[in-house]
Amino acid sequence: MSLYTRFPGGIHPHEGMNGKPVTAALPIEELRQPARVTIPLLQHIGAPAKALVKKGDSVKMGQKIGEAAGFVSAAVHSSVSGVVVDVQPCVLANGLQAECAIIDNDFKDEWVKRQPVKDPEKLDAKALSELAGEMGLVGLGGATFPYSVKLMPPRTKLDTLIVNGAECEPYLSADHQLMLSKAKEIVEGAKRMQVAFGIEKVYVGIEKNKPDAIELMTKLCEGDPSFIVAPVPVRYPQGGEKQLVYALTKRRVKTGGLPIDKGVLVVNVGSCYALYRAIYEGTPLIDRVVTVGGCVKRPANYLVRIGTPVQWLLDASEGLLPQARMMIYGGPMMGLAINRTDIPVTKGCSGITVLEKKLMPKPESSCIRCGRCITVCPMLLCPSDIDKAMRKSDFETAEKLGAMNCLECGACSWSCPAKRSLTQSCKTCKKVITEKRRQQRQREEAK
Amino acid sequence: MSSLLLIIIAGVLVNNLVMSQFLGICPFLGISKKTETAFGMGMAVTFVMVLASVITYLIRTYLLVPFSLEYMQTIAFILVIAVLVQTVEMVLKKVSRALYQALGVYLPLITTNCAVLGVAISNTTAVEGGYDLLQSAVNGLAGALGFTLALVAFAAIREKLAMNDLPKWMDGFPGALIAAGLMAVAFQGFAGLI
Amino acid sequence: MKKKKSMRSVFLNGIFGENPIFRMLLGMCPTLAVSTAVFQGIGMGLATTFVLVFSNLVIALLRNIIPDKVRIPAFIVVIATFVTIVDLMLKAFIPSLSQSLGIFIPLIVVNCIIFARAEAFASKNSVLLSVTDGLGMGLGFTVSITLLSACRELLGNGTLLGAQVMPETFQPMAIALRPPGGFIMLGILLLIINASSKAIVKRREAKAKEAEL
Amino acid sequence: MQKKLIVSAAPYLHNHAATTQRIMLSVVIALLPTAAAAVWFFGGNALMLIVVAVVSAVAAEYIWQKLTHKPVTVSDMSAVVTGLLLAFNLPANAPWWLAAVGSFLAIILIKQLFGGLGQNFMNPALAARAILMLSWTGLMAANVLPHAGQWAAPVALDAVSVATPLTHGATGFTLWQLFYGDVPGMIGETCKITLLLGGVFLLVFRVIDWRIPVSFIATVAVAYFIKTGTLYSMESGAQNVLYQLLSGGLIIGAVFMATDYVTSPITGIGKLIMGVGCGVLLFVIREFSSYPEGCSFAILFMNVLTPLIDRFTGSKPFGFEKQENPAKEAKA
Repeated sequence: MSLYTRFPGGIHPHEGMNGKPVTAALPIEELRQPARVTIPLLQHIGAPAKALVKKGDSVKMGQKIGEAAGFVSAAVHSSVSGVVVDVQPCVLANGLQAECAIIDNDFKDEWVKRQPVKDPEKLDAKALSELAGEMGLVGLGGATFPYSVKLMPPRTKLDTLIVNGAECEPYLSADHQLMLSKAKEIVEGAKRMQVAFGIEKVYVGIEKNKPDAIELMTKLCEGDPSFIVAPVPVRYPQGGEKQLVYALTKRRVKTGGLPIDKGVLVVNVGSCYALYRAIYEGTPLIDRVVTVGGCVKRPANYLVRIGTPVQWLLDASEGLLPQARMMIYGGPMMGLAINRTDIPVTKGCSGITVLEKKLMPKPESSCIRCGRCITVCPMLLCPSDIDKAMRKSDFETAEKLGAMNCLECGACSWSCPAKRSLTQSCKTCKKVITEKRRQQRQREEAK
Repeated sequence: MSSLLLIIIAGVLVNNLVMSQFLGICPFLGISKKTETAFGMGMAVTFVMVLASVITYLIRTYLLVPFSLEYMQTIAFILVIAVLVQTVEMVLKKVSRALYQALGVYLPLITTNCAVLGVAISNTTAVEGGYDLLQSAVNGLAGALGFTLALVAFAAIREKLAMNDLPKWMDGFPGALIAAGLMAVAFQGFAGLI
Repeated sequence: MKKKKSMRSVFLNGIFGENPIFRMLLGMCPTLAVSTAVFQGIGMGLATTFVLVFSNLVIALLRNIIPDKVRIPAFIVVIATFVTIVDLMLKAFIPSLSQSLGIFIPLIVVNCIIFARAEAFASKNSVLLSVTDGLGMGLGFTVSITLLSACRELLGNGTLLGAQVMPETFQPMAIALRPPGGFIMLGILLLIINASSKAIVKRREAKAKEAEL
Repeated sequence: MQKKLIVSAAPYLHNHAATTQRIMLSVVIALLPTAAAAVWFFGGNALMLIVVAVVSAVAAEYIWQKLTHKPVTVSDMSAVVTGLLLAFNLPANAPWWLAAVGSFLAIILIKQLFGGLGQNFMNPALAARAILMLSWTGLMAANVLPHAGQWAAPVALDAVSVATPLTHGATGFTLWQLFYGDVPGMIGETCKITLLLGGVFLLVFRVIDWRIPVSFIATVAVAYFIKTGTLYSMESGAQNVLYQLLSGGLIIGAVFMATDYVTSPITGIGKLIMGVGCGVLLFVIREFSSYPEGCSFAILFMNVLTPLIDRFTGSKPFGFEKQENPAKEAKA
């Protein structure tokens, strides 16, 4: 019996070799720097940053090389010191090209002048948001939503802050290990937000499969009655914003809405830590923890400079095992399969997961309407119907069925006995419907 | 009272107009692609069928029989129904805008819906000497409800079939007819219920 | 651009091109209801043909007299008159058929074929052509309904026109005579006709292509 | 080395323990004890019917898919399930061709014509059985006394005419006999022990949902309790309830037929509606119709209504609020 509310749906995915039980026990090691980093100017949701450097410029570590371009956008900083080789489009994990700054490392690690905040206790929401923008902070849970927008003074009063340490994605242990090594800093970062927004209650949501992290956090929060460490049940996607908010506060985030509408701010532990460093050290976001798990010789949790190519991580892990068949940028449920290793690690990359042959997808067959996808959908959708509508290009029906609410968590595809790619269908529907809405808005504006 | 209940059960399930009497097949096949329209059609038919049952009863009892014009029944009934549909349309337009918008488009199609004339005629032949006024009205209502049930269920099935990948030559009417046949199999379970 | 219609093409159109049952799906109610025996099928077909021919005749005759506004009630009256004639004649001369066709004789009034031909053809064409059209459509209807009833009678009773056709060991499939059988049998016939006509069109196209090459 | 890496769409983990084939296989396993019971009670002819029905169902699927140039999917075992269920719904003295015709109807007319597995809107075995029943009512009458353990019926088949437990006025079967299966009936519906065993197996392995069988059986129980309990006494009411629950095809229907994924509602509430609807219809048909047993027709009728039920029981997305303004949402 858990103290916390059970969110609807959810699954318990099985892992292959070197899954969470293995990676969770691996302390963070700082990865050797690569000789060259490729730093994409688009590492967040929104508009790509505008380049501030050009070929031949020498840059220092932490120097801003890309400036936020627009409201929803984030700054980008150099993760090494050295010389800009070029600014050119490179392929990213999603297979699309984006402008990247390629920097040759001089291994001097010369910092740009960093300026800690003078009066951290007095930071208000506006200052926090400005600082986050300056430091290139984005949500590190995977959504990479710019924090300059997320931390803006809200229209509604916030009363709850949730520090998201659930880390429900299989294989990944980056947040887990970060909590173990930087617990104090995470709590400090959270406190700054608590003060800035005048929040009464702070929950630290951690899945029960991380007892050491729960223990450590509980100890740290003992003195502060407003901080509650909440061990939540292990169920994917427990770490989804809406799911965690519901589990801890019983508030249902409105469809198409954000937790903020319900007075809740959800922040990933990694982001808390990044915020702490931005405040107390003046350090921008130039590195992150990445789990390399699955079918590699030596799984590990690395502290990686942004822009390091995937190959560098694999080399550090002594390469793939012979039965490796699929490499995933991120976790196996929501990540992206990649087949090239020159792709750089970005702010949103929480892991590199390599899956073995035996986990490979089987061919799809007809839907037998077993209803498993409906039982597991955390958003209470009917993925099989959305899938059927998508296959008939009937996006109107898909929209009526609520396709836009899909979290893309992958629970439906995971559970489908006919192995249909339901999640992918929902994603396609979302894309098409978004595009349609955009066009309609444009038409209306044209009028 | 129980005889009325029997008429209702018979009309809706046992002698379902569409599924066992083959009346109203044209709208059944034609207006069953969307559940909403099917329901609208069903409601419009219900409205007209009850009225038609009552009025044809009155016409027959107070006009045709006294003047021994029974052989004119077909002509009289079809004219009455045609006029009735027109009148209903006009009255609805005047009285209730909302109802007119909901049912209006279906009304003109009802004139040639043989279920209405079929029920009107069967009111006169169902029992020796025909149903009385109340029985006729109830029979009209039951028949129409049965028609609506079959039509709406069929429309939902066809919506489902539209999402399937049927063999090419099953598209459209062949598939619809075979589906209707299987539906009729299910309705056969009520045979002899009364 | 009005094409001149030959009587032959108008006649054949009713049987093949716009066959009321298999092509236009008109008059489904009587088709399904009475096609349990070939005798009934033919009876229904001929009765409908009679009404079709005469209503087409009268409507074509009156087509320039009837004002447009009241044409629908006028058509109904004309059709209903002939239906009443058929009804009374059957009752007098073939009471057994009248009994078995029952309610579907008066319901010829609302048979969409007749109304559709009156509206679409007879009110726009000459008397002779209209009569030919009525004959063609009626025959098309009769042939189709006879075909359907032959299938149903054969499967459901093992007989044709009442004569035992199937071998003694054949166990008749009674469902063919029941409502579900009607729907399914018509569906299957339609399916076969659709599939084969598509195949024919395909072959013709292929031949035409070959000829081009 | 990188060439052999596969790229596909997320998620990359799948529940390989759940496949269509495994689901069907577990249904077959759940049905096997009943098949054994059928052979035990009804002898060689029952075995012959089961074999013919299964073989012709698989053959029909194979031939159809070959003829229409579709991928052959007989290995998913769904045709086996259909064949077994159809055989279970035949009387012990049915001729072999009845099983074959039934299987062909089930697979081709009811399933494949509508697109194959998962796309038919009626339970193939049940609809085929209903068609057989409407076509050859005499041959489908279950009037053979069980002859436990004997290969052939001790009495010439056509000489036997017995009342099934549901024929009006028939008594003389104890509850134990009904439960154990020593009563006349369709070959697969008499032995309630094995059927319930199969049902428990399916429930435990989460192949079927509890909602349909429970609500179905409960509705029938309540209906009969009210009927006999008010007419006579509570005691006779309870006894009659048990008698009715164990008679006819209720158990096989509730456990194996009404729970067919393809033809039952997909949502939880829909499943409850389906169960209650089946129960009410079964009661009505048993009590008032000319057929002694109404389980198949009750389920078929609910199959017809299933798309409608699905439409009206579709759940609202998590966090859906009524006053939501879609135009506003689109702007956000």
